[in-house]
Amino acid sequence: MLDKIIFYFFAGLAVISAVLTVTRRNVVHSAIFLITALLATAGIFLQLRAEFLFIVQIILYVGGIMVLFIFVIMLVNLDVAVRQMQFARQKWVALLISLALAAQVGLMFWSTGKLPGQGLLVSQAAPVDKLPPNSEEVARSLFSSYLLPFEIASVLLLVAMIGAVVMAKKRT
Amino acid sequence: MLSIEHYLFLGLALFIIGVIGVVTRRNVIVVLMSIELILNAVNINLVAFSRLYGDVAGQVFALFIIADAAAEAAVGLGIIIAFFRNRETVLADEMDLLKW
Amino acid sequence: MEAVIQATLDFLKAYWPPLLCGLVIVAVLPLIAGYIVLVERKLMADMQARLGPMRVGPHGLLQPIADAVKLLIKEDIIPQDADKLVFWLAPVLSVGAALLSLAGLAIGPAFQVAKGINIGILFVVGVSAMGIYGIVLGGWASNSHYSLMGALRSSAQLVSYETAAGLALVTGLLFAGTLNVTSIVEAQYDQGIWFGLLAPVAFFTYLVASIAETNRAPFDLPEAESELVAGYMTEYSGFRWALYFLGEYTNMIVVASVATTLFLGGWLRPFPRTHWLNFLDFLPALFMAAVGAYCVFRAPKQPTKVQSLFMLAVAGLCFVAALVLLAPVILPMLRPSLAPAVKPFYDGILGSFWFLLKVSAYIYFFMWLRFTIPRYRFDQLMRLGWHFLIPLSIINVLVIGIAMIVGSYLHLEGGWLLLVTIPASVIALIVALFILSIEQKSAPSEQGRASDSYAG
Amino acid sequence: MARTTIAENGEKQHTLLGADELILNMGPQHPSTHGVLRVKLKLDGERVIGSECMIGYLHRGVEKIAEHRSYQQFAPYVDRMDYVAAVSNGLGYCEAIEKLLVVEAPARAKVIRTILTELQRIASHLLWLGTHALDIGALTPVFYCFREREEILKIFEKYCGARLTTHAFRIGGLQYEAYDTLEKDVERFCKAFESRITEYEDLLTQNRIWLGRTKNVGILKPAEAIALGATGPVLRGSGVKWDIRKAMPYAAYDQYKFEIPTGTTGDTYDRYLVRMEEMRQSRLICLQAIENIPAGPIMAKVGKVLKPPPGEVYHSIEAPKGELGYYVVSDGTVQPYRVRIRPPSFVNLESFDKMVRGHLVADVVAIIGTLDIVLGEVDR
Repeated sequence: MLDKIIFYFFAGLAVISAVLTVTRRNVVHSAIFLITALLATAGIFLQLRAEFLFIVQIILYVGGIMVLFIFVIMLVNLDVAVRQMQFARQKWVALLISLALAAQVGLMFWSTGKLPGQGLLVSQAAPVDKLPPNSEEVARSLFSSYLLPFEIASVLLLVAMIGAVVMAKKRT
Repeated sequence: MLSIEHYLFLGLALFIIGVIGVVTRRNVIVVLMSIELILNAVNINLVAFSRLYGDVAGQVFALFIIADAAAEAAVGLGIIIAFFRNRETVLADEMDLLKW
Repeated sequence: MEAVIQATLDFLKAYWPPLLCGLVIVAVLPLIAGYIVLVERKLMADMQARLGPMRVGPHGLLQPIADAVKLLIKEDIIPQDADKLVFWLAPVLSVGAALLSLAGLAIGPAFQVAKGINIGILFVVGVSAMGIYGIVLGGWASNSHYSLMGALRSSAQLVSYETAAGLALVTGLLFAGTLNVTSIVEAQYDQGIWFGLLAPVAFFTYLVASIAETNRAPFDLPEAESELVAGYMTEYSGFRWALYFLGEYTNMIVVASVATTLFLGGWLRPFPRTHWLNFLDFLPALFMAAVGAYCVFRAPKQPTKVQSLFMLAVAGLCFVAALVLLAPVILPMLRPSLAPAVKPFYDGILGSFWFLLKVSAYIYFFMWLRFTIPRYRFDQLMRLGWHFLIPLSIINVLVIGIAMIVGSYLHLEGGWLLLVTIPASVIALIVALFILSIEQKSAPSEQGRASDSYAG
Repeated sequence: MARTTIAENGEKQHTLLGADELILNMGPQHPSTHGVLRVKLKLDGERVIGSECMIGYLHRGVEKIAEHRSYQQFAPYVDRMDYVAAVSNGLGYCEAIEKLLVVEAPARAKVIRTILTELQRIASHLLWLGTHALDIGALTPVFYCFREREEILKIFEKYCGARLTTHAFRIGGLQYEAYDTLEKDVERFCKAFESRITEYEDLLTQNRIWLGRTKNVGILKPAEAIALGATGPVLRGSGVKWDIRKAMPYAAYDQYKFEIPTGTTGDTYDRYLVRMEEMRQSRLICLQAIENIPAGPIMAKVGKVLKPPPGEVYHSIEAPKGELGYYVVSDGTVQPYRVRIRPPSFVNLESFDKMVRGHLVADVVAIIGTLDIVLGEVDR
């Protein structure tokens, strides 16, 4: 029961603030609601006992990426932007895409168990305590099975860093 | 843990909201933020499956996605700043030239 | 509905001690922060050949309460063009993040709100880093140029110095091999030496970076009063301002506690495993007794009778504290059979004494620096961070890692590890200074350098 | 910050500010503009690309007041210009009127004037040092400086009863005889001051942060300094050896030996060193002066009502902040026809824009501090 309360609380928070992120006119408000959504997701991670991911979400997403966003929003002028038209006239496209997505996932749920080899493959869930909330487990996996992706990710970050510096640098 | 469908529906909701944001908003910064939402929705699914199967791989992939999001945000915001310096706008539909 | 109530009750039943702890912390912390401010003012006055607050209570001892009352009853001003929601939210975020991060800290082996939290120190660092939103959003919402510049400065500064601080923490964690706060301290007990001694460069880096992270002088640029009036707090007054203030001092406590836990041996006394130093256990009691004796000595010299009585009361409290501190040391000596029963008290009481002593020393160092040296300029601050501290901490992580591998080959343990880590630290320092000197040589000119100070 | 507005017809209009430009209004109520100076800074990020000093918030029309007061009545008004160096202001005014009257103060009066003026110079420089250090972020020197300044103010109080706006001198000499222990007080102060000044230098001179904040900040080349009319430590910091005490000696300065310190690069640090050395030299002058205070009258023969012959005179002295000049025109009546004052702070402030361009906001504060302006004097 407690699990359920926590899940619905965080899920509701995430969805509501996600909606507000997309609909607010003021970009800073959008960013604040996005931060709330990310924090709520972190809560979901914690509820899923992914402690390490929870703190990575907070440190990296909330403490790093979103600070960058807010920093840029402040550098870029706002009081003009608020008065401008905020939404492109693509309502129908958006509706279409989202309906298509929803239909796709709905089909997946619907077909589960009805057609062999289709839908959600729910194999036997692992026992509750199989995955202890353990950052060491993640680290071990990261540095053994996923060493190559890890290295690639670090190269990607390096490239992104250099790219960002080059992009944002003033041409003097 | 709750049944996996709970998490999948949450992920779907966030994903769709993110897509709507990407498609409808004019402000590039908000578009980037919507992309973050989409990535986040994917993370929820990954972590939920990781918990379901008791396999840490899902969490590892979520980590990679976060790293990816960081890279994307850095480059994207760099472009926005460079663009803003030249054109003084952050609206997507005014970015209609390949070169200026 | 019934189920919800049941769940809530279960939750409360399972988690009442941490909840209570949290409540106590939230209730007591403003008072503690107020008294830290008083101590700071007194110390500053002492170093500046004056007296400091003397009017409210004996030696100004009630000054924090008077200040708090003043701030609470002040008019609440919101600038006209401010973003109301964000303006309201920002100080709450600032103080909330600071308070929340306290939950992960362990003052003694028994005193930790979020007990056994697996990500321990990362939780503290990560959550306290969220305090930056309070500063940035507050600066933005005030709709004032000074506030905005303060906010921009602080976000650039925090992001830069967090890197150095994080790498310094990584160096410390290499020795500990765990993120759990309690285990980190236990690892130091097993090694018999503080990690701060094993990795002095990392400790130094963290020290400098933590000053910058808490916006203290000489890195207090976000609120540099002679340049930006009050930086991000310019438009804040009264209670909201007090919240910022509380957040700032709580952050000081947090960084001091992290440094104490990771580098200064947490709640362990100096040289915890050297038995001939066991007499150090008497030190807390002696210290409190000495303070009490001093108060008794000063009491007759007070100008009014009330003040003398007050001093005597303080002395009495000190003596009681001394007795409490003495009991867990003396009892096992008198009756060895009592030793196991007394052990938790011993750890708890003496442990928290040492922990708080170390935290106070750390904070005292912050204050001392503030009174002594001028303020950095923004570009100099960035250069110090990016050209010296970050390379230094990266190299330090590398060489300390190598040193540990070498140490494990040579089967070095405890204090003997110093044989490999000290040369490693020296190497790191030399290399970093070398990089810095190259940097300075290639720097075109003072003025050209400073141009893109936010870009750091 | 760019400011782009959308006009009615949908076209975008760029206002004067380009991208990244920002106007920052510093003052008139700002912790470090030393009073009511208002500086309008044009910023690019944190870099200053233009500045404009707006003065006049403390304007009291001192020069106009002079035309409606008798010569003696006006003397207290000059104390209110540079209110941290009132004695120097008074000295300049008294000597100017004496020149106009063609009288000379007695030798004893001149020596006592010199002692008090040099003490005032130390006091003024101490105030400058304290506030300058405070602007740059050092909290402690200001209290040490005020401790010593207090000693000087006590000497003033004992001498004439006032501490700040002293009105210590009269036209023609002195109103008050030196009190009994004046020499002893000054000697005691000077003896103690030697070690105190070392204390300040210990805190600042070799401090890396202080060096970083002051070196190469606000450079004023000698030619520029002369062209802008800068005087006093600002000029000497640029390496120009010009001191009216040596060039056109007044009071009793021709009797004493002292050095004129000069800087080399003309940056804030040089001006700091110059002022520190000036305090030492002032101390030496005081010590020399108290050794031999000639006996005799303290007041020259001037009438109760001063009626200078028609004519005009310009007299300037080396005030702590630079050349303080009085141009007095007499039409033969009891009131001056015109008094024009050349305040050093006002003229030194001219070089502000030149010094501040290309620096950061934090340097603006350091540069205002190093100019050592007093707004009472700038605005008069």
